[in-house]
Amino acid sequence: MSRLLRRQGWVAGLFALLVILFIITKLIQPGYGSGDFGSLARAVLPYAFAVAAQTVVVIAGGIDLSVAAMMALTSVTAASMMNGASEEYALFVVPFVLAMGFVLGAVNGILIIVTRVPDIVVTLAMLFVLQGAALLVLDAPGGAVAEWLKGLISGTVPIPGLPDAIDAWLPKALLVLIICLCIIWIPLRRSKLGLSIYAIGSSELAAFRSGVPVARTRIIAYALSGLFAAFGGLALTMSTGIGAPIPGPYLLASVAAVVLGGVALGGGKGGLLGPIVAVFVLRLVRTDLTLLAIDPNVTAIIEGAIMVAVVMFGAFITMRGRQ
Amino acid sequence: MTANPLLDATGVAKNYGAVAALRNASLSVLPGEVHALMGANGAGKSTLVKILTGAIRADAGRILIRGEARDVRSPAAARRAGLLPVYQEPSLIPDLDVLSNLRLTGTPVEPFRAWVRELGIPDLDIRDTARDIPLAVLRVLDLARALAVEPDVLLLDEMTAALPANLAEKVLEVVRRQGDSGRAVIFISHRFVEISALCDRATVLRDGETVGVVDIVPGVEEKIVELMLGARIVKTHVAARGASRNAATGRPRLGVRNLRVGTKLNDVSFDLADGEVAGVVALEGQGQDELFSALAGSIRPSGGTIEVDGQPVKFSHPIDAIRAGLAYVPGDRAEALAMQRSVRENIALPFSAALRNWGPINMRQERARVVSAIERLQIDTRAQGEVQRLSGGNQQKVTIARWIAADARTILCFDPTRGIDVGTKQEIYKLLRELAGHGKSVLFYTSELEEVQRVCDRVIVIFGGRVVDIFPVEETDEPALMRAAYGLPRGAKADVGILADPTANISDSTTPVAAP
Amino acid sequence: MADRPLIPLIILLVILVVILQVLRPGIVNERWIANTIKFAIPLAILAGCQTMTMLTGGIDLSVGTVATMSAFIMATQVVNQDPAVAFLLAMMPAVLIGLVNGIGVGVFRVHPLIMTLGTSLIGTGCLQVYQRTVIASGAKIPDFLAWLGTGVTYGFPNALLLFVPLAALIVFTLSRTGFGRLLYAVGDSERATRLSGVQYWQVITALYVISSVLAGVTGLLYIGLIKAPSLSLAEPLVLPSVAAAVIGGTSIFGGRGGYTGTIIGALILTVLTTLLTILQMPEGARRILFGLIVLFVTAAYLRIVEER
Amino acid sequence: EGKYTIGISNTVQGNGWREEMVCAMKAQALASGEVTKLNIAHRNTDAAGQLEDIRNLISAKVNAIVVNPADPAGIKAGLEEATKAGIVVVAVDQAVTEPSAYIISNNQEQYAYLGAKWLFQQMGGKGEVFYMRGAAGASADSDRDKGFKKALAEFPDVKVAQEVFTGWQQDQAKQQMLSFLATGTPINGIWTSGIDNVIVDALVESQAPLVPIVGADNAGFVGQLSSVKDLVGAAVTNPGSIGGAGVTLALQILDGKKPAQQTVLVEPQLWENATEEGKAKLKAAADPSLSPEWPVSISIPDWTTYTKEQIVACKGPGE
Ligand SMILES: Nc1ncnc2c1ncn2[C@@H]1O[C@H](COP(=O)(O)OP(=O)(O)OP(=O)(O)O)[C@@H](O)[C@H]1O
Ligand SMILES: Nc1ncnc2c1ncn2[C@@H]1O[C@H](COP(=O)(O)OP(=O)(O)OP(=O)(O)O)[C@@H](O)[C@H]1O
Ligand SMILES: O[C@@H]1[C@@H](O)[C@H](O)OC[C@H]1O
Ligand SMILES: [Mg+2]
Ligand SMILES: [Mg+2]
Repeated sequence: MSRLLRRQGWVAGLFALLVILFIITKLIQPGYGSGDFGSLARAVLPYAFAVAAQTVVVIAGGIDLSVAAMMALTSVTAASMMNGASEEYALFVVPFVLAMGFVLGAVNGILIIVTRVPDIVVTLAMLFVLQGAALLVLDAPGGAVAEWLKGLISGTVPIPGLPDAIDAWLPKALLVLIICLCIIWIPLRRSKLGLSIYAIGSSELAAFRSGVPVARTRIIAYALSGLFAAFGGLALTMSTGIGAPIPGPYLLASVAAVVLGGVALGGGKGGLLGPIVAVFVLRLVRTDLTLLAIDPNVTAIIEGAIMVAVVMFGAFITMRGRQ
Repeated sequence: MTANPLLDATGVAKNYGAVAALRNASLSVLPGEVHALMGANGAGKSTLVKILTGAIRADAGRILIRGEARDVRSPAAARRAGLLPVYQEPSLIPDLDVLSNLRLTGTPVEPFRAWVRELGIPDLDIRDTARDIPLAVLRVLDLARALAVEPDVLLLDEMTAALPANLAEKVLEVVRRQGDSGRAVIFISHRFVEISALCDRATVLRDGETVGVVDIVPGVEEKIVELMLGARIVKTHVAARGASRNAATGRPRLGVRNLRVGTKLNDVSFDLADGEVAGVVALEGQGQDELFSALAGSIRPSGGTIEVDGQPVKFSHPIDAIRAGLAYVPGDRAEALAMQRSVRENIALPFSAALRNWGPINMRQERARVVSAIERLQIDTRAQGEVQRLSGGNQQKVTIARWIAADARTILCFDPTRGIDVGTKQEIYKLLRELAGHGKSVLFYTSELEEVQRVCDRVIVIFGGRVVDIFPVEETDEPALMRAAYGLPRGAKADVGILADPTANISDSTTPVAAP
Repeated sequence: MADRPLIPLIILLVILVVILQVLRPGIVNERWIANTIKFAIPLAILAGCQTMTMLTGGIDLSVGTVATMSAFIMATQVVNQDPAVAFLLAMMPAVLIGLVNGIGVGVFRVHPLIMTLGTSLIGTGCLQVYQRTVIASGAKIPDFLAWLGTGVTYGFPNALLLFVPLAALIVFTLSRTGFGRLLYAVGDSERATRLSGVQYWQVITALYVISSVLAGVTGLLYIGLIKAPSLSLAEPLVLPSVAAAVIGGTSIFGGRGGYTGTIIGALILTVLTTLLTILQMPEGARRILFGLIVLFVTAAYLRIVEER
Repeated sequence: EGKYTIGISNTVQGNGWREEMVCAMKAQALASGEVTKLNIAHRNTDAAGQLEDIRNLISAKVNAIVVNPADPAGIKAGLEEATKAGIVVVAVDQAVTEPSAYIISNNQEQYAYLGAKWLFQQMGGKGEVFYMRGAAGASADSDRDKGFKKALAEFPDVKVAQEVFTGWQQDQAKQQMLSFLATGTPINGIWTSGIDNVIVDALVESQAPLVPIVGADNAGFVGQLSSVKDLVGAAVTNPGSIGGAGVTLALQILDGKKPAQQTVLVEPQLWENATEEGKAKLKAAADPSLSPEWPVSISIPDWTTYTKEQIVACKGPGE
């Protein structure tokens, strides 16, 4: 128990912070209800996938600067493929776009291995390439999305046996998020591959000596990052109904949430839960500031300051750890 | 033991750039045998283990496993071939718990647990994260993990070095039984007690080459020492010390009192006088790295004091040490040099360090100082545009020239002749003596014992993080230094029996030795 | 040594100009040259920031925000303030952001890329909030800045009056001052400099402040050129500034490079942009090309360094 | 003694037109006396960001939301949720596709058609035009594109030399103009989506030939049309004060006075400097006291009630 607390202490603290924020929200806006929580869940969705994408590579000891660009590219690809197409066609588009994210992510990893250029430079270069590709797919926001996909993240699902009062607090967007992340993350976490990802992030040398295929594992970590980013791109298209070629603020947000979520930028440590809770925290801060009618640019300052402070704090901790 | 060898390696070579870690190593291990692999620090033992277990690739050589040529390309392949190593450094993934580490390597959990108990750790929680486990226990876990898969050949690289006596004993027991059950163990250790208690035969490496295979019989230790040291054993003093020996007069230039650094350095005290070269003698990892780093201001001591000219000083950055006149020349030249910069910039680097010197450089003055240092050390400047194009020896000279140019009063030289040719070595010896002649003081660690006699006035022997002896250089010869370095009392001359004496402080349980 | 790639770079520049002249005969005239130089100058100064930070193995992505802030603050403050006061106010955020960057990178050891992205996020937020407060007072471009930014005298852009001394100063700093030496040495091997007594945080903090101040000056020059204060004025110059430094032969890993190459790099990019516009290359393709160039050049330099 | 809270969402910041729009909203809210508080989400963002802003405004339980949409399709779901939550939704300046929302805007298709047609006539019905659009994805931009294309179809000999999105940002537009000039491509006219005075500056500063140019009724451009030598051009009206009208419309609906149609269009006018009559109009409209990026039409008859001082002061209720 004590070990669980020690290990999950950071996440527990974040949860507590989230609860406090919810209480504050309720105080500012006594009418804050299940519908508003649904809005929060939908706002969280693309950020959560972005941060999942970042988390995998950071755990593997890397960083991915192309997350937001990957989301933009997958988003415009999905939106332009579905434009004017039938509802059923989307059944093909979704796996196609996910596979595309996976493959392009793997390209990131392969380039890092083959060129031996540091990950930060490779993914920066890929940021431009993916952005450019997104602009070639759609030079302006547009496209369309199948209705059933939109429906997938709006409203709630009636869960038999659950009273409506509880059910109302389970927005579909949240369920989609949980299902998509769990389907990939839980088996991964339990598999040898998952262990290998932690292992190369923790100590590449020890991992190699333990028989971990380091290069292959690194490529797969980037591929998974691409896959999560593709989920994020799809989530964007599902919530807006269009694809936008200019990347949103997801790169910085993902780094901020990763660090805030207790994943060390050095690799090997942390999980997915912390960063996801961190995303909820950051989004709820924005909601609260809007409820208080504070200039949204102040929110940008606060988000930036949280990020810089947390990254500095994280760097400070790593520095102390190294000494 | 006429069986075919389980493992047979011949002609193994490995180069790291200019450094030849292995030149021509061979090793043949029979079933049921515990085979010692011996050699001085840097002889290539670990490198050979890494090659045999696929952790690095050899440049040349042939490896037969059960008589078949095998190309072991990765640790996983070695494992499949039945070769399991316990490397000199712990190999568990620091951020994973023990159980996950087992899963990662496909190690069966129950046998592992059994071995851990057997090895004297009854209460291991396999949910503990490796990072939180003490080093000694980690070493045991590494071993248990290897044993759990019942390897044909177990390779143990300084397995017992970090263990307290009780755990070491268990390990020796277990290893012995491995041999008895028909498997083979390759056992690396600097402790002769362990070798004679445990091993059947020993292969001795010197400078990357196999120089002998001996059966372990009483009295063989002297022979092994001989093999390990080679021709050097008979060297006598050559040092031409003309300088004044005023170590006893006046305040010492540098005083070290009860210095402690973490667990690596315990209670070290000594003095260094102006005009003196003091040699530090120690096996690898006895705390000398920490001592030099602390004196250089690179790490902060956890206790004790450092005095310069009688004044206590506290260093929080190398600049503090430099201001106090202590200049550090690290053993690894890559650590000291900006490889892509010119010889001149590297030598002049300390000039610009202080804020007030950030402005325009007086090029003429700088040039004069740099040129004079270059001439003094006779640095070959044909490729001076980038230090990385210099030969190793010349690079080493640049690291020293910097402090000659800066006119440092005390130079802390850590193994400055590593990988350097004989001629250059002579120049460096001469230079150090000259410095002493000009009243400078030098603290000099070398991994080549012979140099101590050539250069030093006094010898400071460190073992297990403590100063075990200090004596004038005249009172010693190389075998005596060797013994001293191994923590054996002086005076116990060539009495081989003592090498096997289990009561000697070699296995003192408080001694954390030979960490990587 | 830093200028080794200079000759091939100049050749590349000349080739690009020749292609341009072939595609659009007569385009290369005195006016075109003056305009091209005028545009290359702000880019070249920002690329100077990247050159210096990259020499230490860093990067400064906040230069765009800093330049924009100083430009915007200048244009809005000069309406009610003495130009000298407005100038000081305009340079304040530059110093501040540089200081925060320097401390984050030098003391806390945050990766420069993340650090400078973070501060630029905060800076942009602050600027937007500030913009809200000065909406009523309007903006004005001081005549002097307009003269400097857009003016041409005897065929030479007036901006050269600022740029030539500035560039000379940067080149001199890099090659003939203790600080310049330290930038190279720190980027080459931080450990080595530490052992020589260099305090990393001092060098890095000074560096990022200098970089930020240069960015602030660029902002003032650029507002004189564009004459339209906006919230994202210099943002489009940031990534090209990195590219200009990389193309000019400065290694993103530190320790290698120089400013003269960067200047040619900036000219090359300016001419290349013109060329791509003439070729009607779509924006998307341009970005792809840009990314590939950065990756290719970095990988190539890595090979060259390894070969030694 | 107001009774309503109104939420505002806008996604282009730092553009003079949009700033005037927000000031008009504030001034009108104040002048109406019916508004206790404005909750203004005014920042640079995209459809996804605007969606988040709108949903947060819904959570803030505002009575009405006045929105200048980043992308009609992109925020449809949010507007629908607002209506479902009983919030009055008014889109200003640009159309939205959500049927429950009310729209009050300039007739954007007509705006572009008027200007483009005049421009092509000035060009003598032939030649190359530099087409400087607004923000990609915005409906005002796509509506204007329709109007532009309609005019283009009437002049088969007019060709588009190059098409760029300015994002409705002054500095971007100027940079695009300058880099286009650097290519030496000959052009005969320039159509801008309301980012105009900086384009004239760019031509003058680069000593490039002044070709006919169409912009909006922004104070700076209107002034240039009367003062810059040899400049031929036209300003098409596009009042930023439409924001104030949007607030008025929202208040009317809240007070139970729904308009007959969902969409209210303001018809644009064209003021050119090629004829004496046009010059007189320009002179009458000019207002050098305004910021050059602010449209001179700072009020809309029947829709706004604030004074010039009020809109220039840019203060809303409670400020
Ligand atoms: N990665 C490396 N790069 C450069 N040189 C190396 C490397 N690894 C080992 N060496 C060099 O190769 C030589 C042999 O090293 P090795 O570690 O095999 O010695 P050892 O016999 O195990 O010594 P010890 O008893 O100190 O453990 C040494 O000179 C060492 O400095
Ligand atoms: N890439 C290079 N460019 C220019 N000169 C070089 C280059 N590499 C080596 N040299 C010069 O050639 C000479 C021989 O260098 P080399 O490294 O072969 O010496 P070495 O025999 O290995 O000496 P050491 O034992 O000191 O390492 C040196 O003077 C060196 O400065
Ligand atoms: O004309 C433009 C307006 O209609 C648009 O929506 O915002 C910016 C303006 O310049
Ligand atoms: Mg070893
Ligand atoms: Mg050599």
